[in-house]
Amino acid sequence: MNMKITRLKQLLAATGFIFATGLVQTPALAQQKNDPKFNKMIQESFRADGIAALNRIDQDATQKFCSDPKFADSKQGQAMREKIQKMNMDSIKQPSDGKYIGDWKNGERIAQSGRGATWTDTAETPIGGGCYNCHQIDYKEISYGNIGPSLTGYGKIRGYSPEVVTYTWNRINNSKAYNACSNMPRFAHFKLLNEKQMQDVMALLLDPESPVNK
Amino acid sequence: MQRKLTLGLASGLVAALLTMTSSVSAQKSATDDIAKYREMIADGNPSELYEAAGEELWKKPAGPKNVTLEQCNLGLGPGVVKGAAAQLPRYFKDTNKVQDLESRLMTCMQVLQGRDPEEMIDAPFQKGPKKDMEAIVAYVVTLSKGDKIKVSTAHPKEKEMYDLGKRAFFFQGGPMDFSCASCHAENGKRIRLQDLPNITEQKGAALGWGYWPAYRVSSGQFWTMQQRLNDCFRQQRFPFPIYGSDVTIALSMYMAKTANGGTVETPGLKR
Amino acid sequence: MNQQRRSVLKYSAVFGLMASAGLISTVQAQEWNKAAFEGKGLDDVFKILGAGSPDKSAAVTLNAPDIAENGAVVPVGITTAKAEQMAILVEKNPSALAAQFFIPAGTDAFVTTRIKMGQTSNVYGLVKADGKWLMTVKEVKVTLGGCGG
Amino acid sequence: MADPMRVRAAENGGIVDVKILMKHDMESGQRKDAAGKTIPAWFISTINVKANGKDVFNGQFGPAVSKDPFLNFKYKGAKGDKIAVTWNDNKGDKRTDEATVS
Repeated sequence: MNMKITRLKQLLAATGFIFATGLVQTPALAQQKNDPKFNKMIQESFRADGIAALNRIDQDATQKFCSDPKFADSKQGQAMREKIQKMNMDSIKQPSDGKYIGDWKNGERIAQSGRGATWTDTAETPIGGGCYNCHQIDYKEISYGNIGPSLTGYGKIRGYSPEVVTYTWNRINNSKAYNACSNMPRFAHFKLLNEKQMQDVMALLLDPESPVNK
Repeated sequence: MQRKLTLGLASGLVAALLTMTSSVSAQKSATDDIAKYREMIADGNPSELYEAAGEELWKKPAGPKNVTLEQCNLGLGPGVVKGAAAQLPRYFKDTNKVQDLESRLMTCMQVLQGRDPEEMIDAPFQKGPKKDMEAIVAYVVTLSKGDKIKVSTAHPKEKEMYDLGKRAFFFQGGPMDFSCASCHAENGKRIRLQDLPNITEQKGAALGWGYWPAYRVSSGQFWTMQQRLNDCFRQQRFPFPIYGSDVTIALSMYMAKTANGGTVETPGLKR
Repeated sequence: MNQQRRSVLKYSAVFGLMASAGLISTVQAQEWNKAAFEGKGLDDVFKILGAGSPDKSAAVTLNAPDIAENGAVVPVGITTAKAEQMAILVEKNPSALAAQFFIPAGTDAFVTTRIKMGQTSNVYGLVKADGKWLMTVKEVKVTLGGCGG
Repeated sequence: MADPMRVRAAENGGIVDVKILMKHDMESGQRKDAAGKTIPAWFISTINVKANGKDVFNGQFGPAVSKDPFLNFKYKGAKGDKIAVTWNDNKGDKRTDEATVS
């Protein structure tokens, strides 16, 4: 088992994936100090507009921690990192109807849309998943970003086991449960997507009939 | 179970890496084609239309005092426009502030012409007084085209602004947890097909800072740096950054200083 | 079919006949061709322009990108050896005809402009030379860009 | 009043390369305003270019030509030719600008 894990680490390093930031050794570091001047600047530089209220710049613990990437990625930051991941993990709810897989066609529409939640939107504007902004998904869509990993062939490659399904559900709900400072938004935590929409995005990745798995 | 799950995912990852190679070539040709597209539209930048209008506005008496902007001091002395934008933001003694191009122009409009800066701050982009500001900016930045970006942090206020900007660059907030760094702190990243410059490094900062203000083909509008930053914050799902506010100047200072040595290519032509 | 549409067709037929007979003068070149610009499909516009069903020709080059980063600005040009008229059509736009050009003697058979495309579509370059209409076609992909917001 | 154009014309080997940028919104007629009402089409419909008083180019645009239209063509001419570009839009607005071939 141990040997396997060592090999896995080598493989991940070789393919350029920096997986566990805790492996990187850094000199002694402390979290950046509260700076009244900075706080004042942030407070005075913004105004509320439409649905974009001023409380959007009030940081929660995760945001505060991740705004100091040097510390967040350091050995010294590890304990805090784990605490934040646990906090986010604990906030995840499994689907109320026990259903994980919805309609992949609708999931594709959600994945395509990067709209919603800006001051030019209203509370009624449907919020998109914005998935293609960062991920390759259906290989037929050539306009995709690469901030996140490719998800082409997601289910076909990983299989459709309950473990994969639960992991995927959790990751869409709250990516910070696995990586405290993941670039991926916390879709359930901030109610960006509702349960049904997340089931539909799940289907895009994990329905064997989805073009992602063809 | 936790361990089994990790291993399952890991083998999935390996398989994903193997299948990725085939799609990489398709992606490469798509980005090559986009480069060709950009080349095709490079000739004939509609920014020129704004620049011409801006030059007229610069030389036209306006405001309650009915005076032109020709004596405006953009940092190189009253009336010197050529090369001035390449050295902004900078500290100005008369206002005792670090100012970017637009906040400095507001000072000139207030002092020379007697115009109320609040009217400019409150106006929507592309309309009313902002429309004039945008044309004037197009004129001023064109006169630094080809110059080297040369921003100083020698004055303590400049250094302070730079530090504040750097911190603001990594400041996460909003319902999507985004900061500037979410998209602009790594090399080789894209949103959809758009390359994202890594602004934490000189090369990337020069690619970003050096090409804005720009004519934006998607909106058919000339965008100043203030509008560019405003739209970044909009897409970050932040509240509305006040025009000319310190956070916008601090971020500009961080970008410009990081970009030092790069070339001013403004006005650019952007997607 | 209502009265108005019928008269448009009648007018178009006459206009087309005149066009094919080479009777278009500068005066007509400066009279905006409403019927052609309001024609919906490709065939409609071909008919109104008097082009019938033009032959595909390698002599006509359409300079357009394979992928447009933004549908709001798609650079499109036509180059050929000889032309009296040229036109740019986009199959999937609400109205196919984007622009039409009249080339007097002494002016090169070359033009470049920029057009809007609502979606990925075939783009047609149409050329009338020595009274005969020729065409070329190329697909231009329009991609979704930015954060989509 | 309509904003001025940018006209560039340069001669090389007896051929004059003319590049024109026009300032115009080219409203497509397909867009809706905030209230959901269709914004009516408003676009340059005809463009005429003369060199020393003689037609060298005529064009017609539909609303599918991009905002701030760009046009490039070439004619047989010489340095010093006087170029006059005139556009008309579908609301009756018009604009003429001139340039000298360099």
